[in-house]
Amino acid sequence: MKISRQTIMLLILAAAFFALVKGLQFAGVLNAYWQLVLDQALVTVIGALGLSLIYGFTGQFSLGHAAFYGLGAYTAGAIDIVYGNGNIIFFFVSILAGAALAGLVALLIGLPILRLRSDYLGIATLGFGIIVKVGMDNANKLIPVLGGATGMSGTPQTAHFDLIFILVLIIILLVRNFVFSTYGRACTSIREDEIAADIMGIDTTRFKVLAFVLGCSLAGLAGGIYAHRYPFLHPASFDFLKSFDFLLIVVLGGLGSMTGTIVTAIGWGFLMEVLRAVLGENFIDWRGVIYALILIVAIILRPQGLFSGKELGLLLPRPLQTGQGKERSHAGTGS
Amino acid sequence: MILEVKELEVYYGAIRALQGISFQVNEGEIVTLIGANGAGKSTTMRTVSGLLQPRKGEVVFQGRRINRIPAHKIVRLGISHVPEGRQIFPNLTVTENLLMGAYTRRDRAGIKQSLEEVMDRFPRLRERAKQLAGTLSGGEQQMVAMGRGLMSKPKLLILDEPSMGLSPLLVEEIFNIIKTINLQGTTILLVEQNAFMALQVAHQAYVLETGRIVLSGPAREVQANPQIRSAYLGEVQMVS
Amino acid sequence: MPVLEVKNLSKNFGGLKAVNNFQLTMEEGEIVGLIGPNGAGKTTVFNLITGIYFPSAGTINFLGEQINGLPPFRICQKGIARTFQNIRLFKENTVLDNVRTVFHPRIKYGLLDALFRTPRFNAEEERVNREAMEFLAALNLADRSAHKASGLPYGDQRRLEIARSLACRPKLLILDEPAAGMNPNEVSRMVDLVRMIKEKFQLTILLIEHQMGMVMNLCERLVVMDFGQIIASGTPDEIRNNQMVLEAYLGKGATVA
Amino acid sequence: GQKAGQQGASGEKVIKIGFVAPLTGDVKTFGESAKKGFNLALEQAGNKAGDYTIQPVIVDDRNDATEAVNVATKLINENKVSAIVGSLTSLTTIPISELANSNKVVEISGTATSPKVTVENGKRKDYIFRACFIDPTQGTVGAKFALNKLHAKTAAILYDQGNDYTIGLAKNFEDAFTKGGGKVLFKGTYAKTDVDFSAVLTNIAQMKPDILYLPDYYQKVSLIGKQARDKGIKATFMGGDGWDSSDLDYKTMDGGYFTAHYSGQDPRPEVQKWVKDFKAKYNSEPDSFATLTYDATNLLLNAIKTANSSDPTKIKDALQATKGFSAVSGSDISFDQDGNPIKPVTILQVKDGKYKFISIMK
Amino acid sequence: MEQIINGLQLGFMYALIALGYTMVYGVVQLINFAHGDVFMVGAFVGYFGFAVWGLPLPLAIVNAMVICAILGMVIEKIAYRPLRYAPKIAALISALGVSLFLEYFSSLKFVFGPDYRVVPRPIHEVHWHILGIPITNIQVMVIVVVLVMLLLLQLLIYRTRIGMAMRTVAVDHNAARLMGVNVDNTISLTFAIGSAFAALGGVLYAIAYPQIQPFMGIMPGLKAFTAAVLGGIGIIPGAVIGALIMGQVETLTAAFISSQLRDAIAFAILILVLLIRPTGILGRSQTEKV
Ligand SMILES: Nc1ncnc2c1ncn2[C@@H]1O[C@H](COP(=O)(O)OP(=O)(O)OP(=O)(O)O)[C@@H](O)[C@H]1O
Ligand SMILES: Nc1ncnc2c1ncn2[C@@H]1O[C@H](COP(=O)(O)OP(=O)(O)OP(=O)(O)O)[C@@H](O)[C@H]1O
Ligand SMILES: CC(C)C[C@H](N)C(=O)O
Ligand SMILES: [Mg+2]
Ligand SMILES: [Mg+2]
Repeated sequence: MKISRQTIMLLILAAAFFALVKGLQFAGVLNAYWQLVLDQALVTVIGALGLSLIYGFTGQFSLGHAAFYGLGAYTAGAIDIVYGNGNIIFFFVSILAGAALAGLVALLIGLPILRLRSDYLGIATLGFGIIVKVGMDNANKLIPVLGGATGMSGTPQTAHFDLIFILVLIIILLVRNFVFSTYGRACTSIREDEIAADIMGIDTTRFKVLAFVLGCSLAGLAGGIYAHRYPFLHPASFDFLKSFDFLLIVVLGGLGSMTGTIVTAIGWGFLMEVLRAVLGENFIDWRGVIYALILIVAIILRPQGLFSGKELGLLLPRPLQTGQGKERSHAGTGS
Repeated sequence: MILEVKELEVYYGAIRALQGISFQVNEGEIVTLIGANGAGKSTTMRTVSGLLQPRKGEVVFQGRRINRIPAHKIVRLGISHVPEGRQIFPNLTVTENLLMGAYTRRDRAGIKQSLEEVMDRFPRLRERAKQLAGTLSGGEQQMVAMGRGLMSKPKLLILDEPSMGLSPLLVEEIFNIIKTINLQGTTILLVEQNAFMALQVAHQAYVLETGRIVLSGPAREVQANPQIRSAYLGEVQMVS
Repeated sequence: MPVLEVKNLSKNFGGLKAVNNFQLTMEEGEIVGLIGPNGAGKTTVFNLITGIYFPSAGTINFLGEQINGLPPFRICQKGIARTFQNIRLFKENTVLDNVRTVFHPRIKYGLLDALFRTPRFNAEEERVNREAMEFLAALNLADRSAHKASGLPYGDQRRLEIARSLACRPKLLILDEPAAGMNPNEVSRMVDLVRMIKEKFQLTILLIEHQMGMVMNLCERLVVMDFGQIIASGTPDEIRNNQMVLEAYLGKGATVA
Repeated sequence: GQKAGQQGASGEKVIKIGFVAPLTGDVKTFGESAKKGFNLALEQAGNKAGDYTIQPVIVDDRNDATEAVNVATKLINENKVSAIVGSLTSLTTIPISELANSNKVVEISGTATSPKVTVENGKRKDYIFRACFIDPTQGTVGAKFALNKLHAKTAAILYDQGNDYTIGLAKNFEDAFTKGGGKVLFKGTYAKTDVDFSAVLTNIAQMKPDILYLPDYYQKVSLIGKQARDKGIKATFMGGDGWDSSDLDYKTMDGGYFTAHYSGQDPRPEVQKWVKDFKAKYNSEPDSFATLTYDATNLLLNAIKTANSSDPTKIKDALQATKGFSAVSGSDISFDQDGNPIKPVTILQVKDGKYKFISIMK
Repeated sequence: MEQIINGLQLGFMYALIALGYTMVYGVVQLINFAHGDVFMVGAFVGYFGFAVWGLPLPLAIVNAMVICAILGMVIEKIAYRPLRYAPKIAALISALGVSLFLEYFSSLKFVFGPDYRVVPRPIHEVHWHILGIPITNIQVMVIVVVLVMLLLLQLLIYRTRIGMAMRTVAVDHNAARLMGVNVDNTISLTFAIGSAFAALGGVLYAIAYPQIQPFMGIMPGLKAFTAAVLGGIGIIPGAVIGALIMGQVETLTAAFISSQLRDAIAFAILILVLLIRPTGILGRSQTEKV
């Protein structure tokens, strides 16, 4: 199997980033607190890439992403508490189980509701998120370990930067490979014009569901990792406001751009904590206000998002041999 | 002279769609702009009616410079623009669409009378008076757009490809209407792909190529120009 | 066996009979023109054939198989492709991707091949790229392959729609007013183009068009609709002289064509 | 907290204490009250405990579990505090306690009442303490009071399904009430964001219970109480320490009883001084969030003084060994083996726009 | 029976907010997430009016409506207008930002402050029994206001010039301009009216559920929006129908099943309705003409 130049460059960039983080750790600049912030941001990257598949690439407006994030977190956390207890194998088993469950639920809910269009789909998924939240609040009545409204504590804290980083890298590569394949093209064609895609032979239902299931699985996976990095899971962490966070990231990054999603997820993850540091104790009330203003200003300055449909060269597929010189076309948008 | 366009330059972002266009429309005339796809015909029309702002040049209507006036006010001055691509209101009924055309008018009785006239002109619209315009066929929608344009009783009527997608019978009818309206005193600025028909009804003609006027003159002369014949009138017309 | 066989097709919208008892049989290699006044129901017939609407009554057989009731993408996969009266490209995607997208049903790699970029994936993608470029080249769009579809001039967009539908590898191609908004000169080039692709890709073609220059030149047979019903059919010459068609559709100007 | 207790610039000994509370978001009011209690305690101690000068680090958790973990990590790893006061709600205090305990940093919360704060799966988190009694205590005492003093036979309970504080109180009240021979006719829930309770209240009205137990914070119970009276419910209202605020709707809740940590009318000098000082500084009555956080801070300062060290392990031991500490919310405080203070429960009644002291119960 | 009345009261409350929501959506196709927060501002200004400044109730209401109308126009101008020709989602994100801004800004001390405030009843509550049904004057007031609002909105949109203008702006700004419609003013006015209605809703809500705080708009806003979608978003009577259904479902669930499940069941019903009618109860089917 040939590995494309892009992939190699991407791996080199990743290695450089990894080395940088390690260096900062070693130098003591990156203490456990900022490390936690970084880890959380990386976890968010995975979940946000999931929504990027669903909304950014396939055009299916979902306001319920956090529900799947939560499903993954609870599933992974519970499995590891009950069976695993901090074993690295159970880390993987449980996060995959979390992803799988989120995917399965996405399949069951997606089949009926993905027939809805735009805002109606948004509100239906929002509603689904609220239903899941109510379920989480009451989950302890069926499965006591889930803790219900009082939250679930004691999940093994197996995840750490190295592990999370490798997982993120793998996910980025897989998502890129998906997007730049016939599957990705089918998905973007649905985003652009569902009727035309249908008439041009694309089984739109199948691809909408596929993107939804994959995207929600990624949310579930991210949730599973979160459960292994934060010792306490509470339904309030997975409510509709969290879904909005994912949406913000994907939109501010630019729809149909993985690069944008990744960069924004990390930036957004740091924003709140940087604001905390900058404002200090006395102006902390202004944090919410400034956060809101940054959001408004950012979207007004860049309504198409940071990278709208563009990718860093490294995230593009191998250039085509079309005989037309440099061909950089890809599933996102044209140059 | 009712309309004068001077040295108009219009951009879409960095793209210069019009590269300095000048032309005049005399009161009572039909003036046609012809040109290939993307030549800039619609851009010119949109600039005249105020939807686009020129970067350079000016638009003078009845002696008044109007290219800084917003579109909705230009309507009141007596310019009615029937846009390309039937921008009818799909969620309004046919009648409501037509009444929208008289939005700037206040004379209830007059509006009612105009409505009747339009319905008479397009009997199909009377049949469909209560149907939502969005479910009409392409040609029916074009009739709504034309009818709507007439409802404001404009001094200058701008028609952007009124015959597009219409059956031959209707094309003929549309051109008859154009002639009639003109005879009743309305000045008309007409953009057409169907150069053949357009040149037949027009008094003056301008030929646009990539944002520039390359030829102008009385319609008859333009029609007779051999280059125009081969470039715009095509050989197809001659086949049978 | 006829390529297309439409029997007693009807479609009602509320009280409106948009298509009423429509019949059509097409043999392989034919070009048939569907004409008629605005609102006659022509596009609706296309929408019924391609599965966008369910017929209120009647059957549609394609290559001997009943296709009405199938979802649009299945109908396309069986071999019917179309263009749209109002252009519907995948606007934000590149010209090349517009074409590559429709290769999907015939692509021979699976999800796992794609995710892990197996040799099979690479080989198949190379084939898709090559063939897609051939379609673009055939329609004179090759040098635009990396542009956004929405950035193309109108005429190019029309041709891209055709390229895209050809990439579906249809037996039957349905064109809804391909020459709308074109000047006579451009129309005549469109006539040549349709002839060319018909030969090159061995198509059967059903065409709606108001530009008589195009229809009369291209079609061997015409079907004329009015009020949802067929009012006449025959060769271009027969139609040109049919009194009913003259009154309902062509008008006196018909002499021009 | 390894390197905690550095020498200050001028050579004096410094100890860092973190304070976590919801200073933004929808329960920001609670956090602000608590912060006043914390600051007043430090001020009165002259910012000193034993030989140590106190350096407070105040952070906000927005009442969000994820944020709580972030700020706790920050306090422990970046600010390197020896001890943390806070947070307020169990929702954020539980995750903080997990981190504090595993990093061997002392934590004492004034108000987090869930048992899970100090004990997880039967295992005591050694470094974690609190200044309030836990939900079981309060609920049980409330039920006993209803049965024995009010001679109630039947009760209805209405609580917030999403708040473990109200869940805990409701459950323990129910258990004790039933065990003592009373009958719980109805147990219903609502969500934090609900404002219309007419459906359940209509049902309750038909049952005519003696007691309506409303174990939520003052804002919510005021709203429910109002609608309950509108529906013609005559039952006596009862609740917990969440009622203790000058912002309670006294008129609506008139006649209701609640379990509290102390009474502002208690003539004990600690109480009177506290109320006076608080009024002098902030020009308002202290509520229970302020009071308990004040007590928690003082308990911690006392332990630091006793240990005379900034080593969290020594502070923890000193805290656990606290004896006879006189706080506002109890005169003779020590900790049980779960880190909970041993102190009596006060019963107050809302009467004529004031809280009336009724009794003290064990 | 009494539960049905309870449900009606809640339903009319939702309708109060849903009407403004749906009207704005109908014209600009924007899910104006800030609507619930304008509603909150309305409640506060109304409260200040009659409880602090001592204005008579009608004046306090008018005052709140005027201030919120201005607020609505300002929000539109600053946060939405620059995004008018950007993708729809951009304005939605901006709306989220505005919503957060109003919430956090309002809870600053020098604005409304974070406290929960008890709202004194500006009017005496009177209990009536009409045909054996217990009802209060406040409930009657809410019902009357909703019905009047509904009627006014319907008249405005279908019977007036400005209504016609709104309906054309809803589809195509350029085409509307060519008819002589001032698009900017029309949209401003739409926001002004929508926000004034939100303020009216806010004041009545604060009277009916007498407690206000800066985050009070989130849930009612969400529920009202859901109600609007249920009825068919953008369709005025749909908002009322949707709201009444939501009110009934929530109340009946709370009364007879479990109040724990009330939101879950309300949203489950929303999803079911959408599956049967993908554009809501009164929504026109969206079959696009190809
Ligand atoms: N909204 C737009 N954004 C960017 N470019 C545009 C836009 N509208 C038109 N153009 C470009 O401006 C040029 C002139 O376009 P215009 O629509 O005026 O041509 P036209 O002569 O009316 O053609 P047609 O016959 O297709 O209507 C074209 O190159 C076109 O691609
Ligand atoms: N979805 C629909 N709902 C209601 N009526 C419809 C719908 N689609 C089409 N119609 C009606 O059916 C009739 C036929 O429309 P159709 O689009 O098929 O006409 P056409 O022959 O293609 O006309 P044109 O040449 O103008 O495109 C028209 O009167 C139209 O209003
Ligand atoms: C009263 C509250 C601030 C906290 C409550 N006791 C809890 O543990 O959640
Ligand atoms: Mg044009
Ligand atoms: Mg058609």
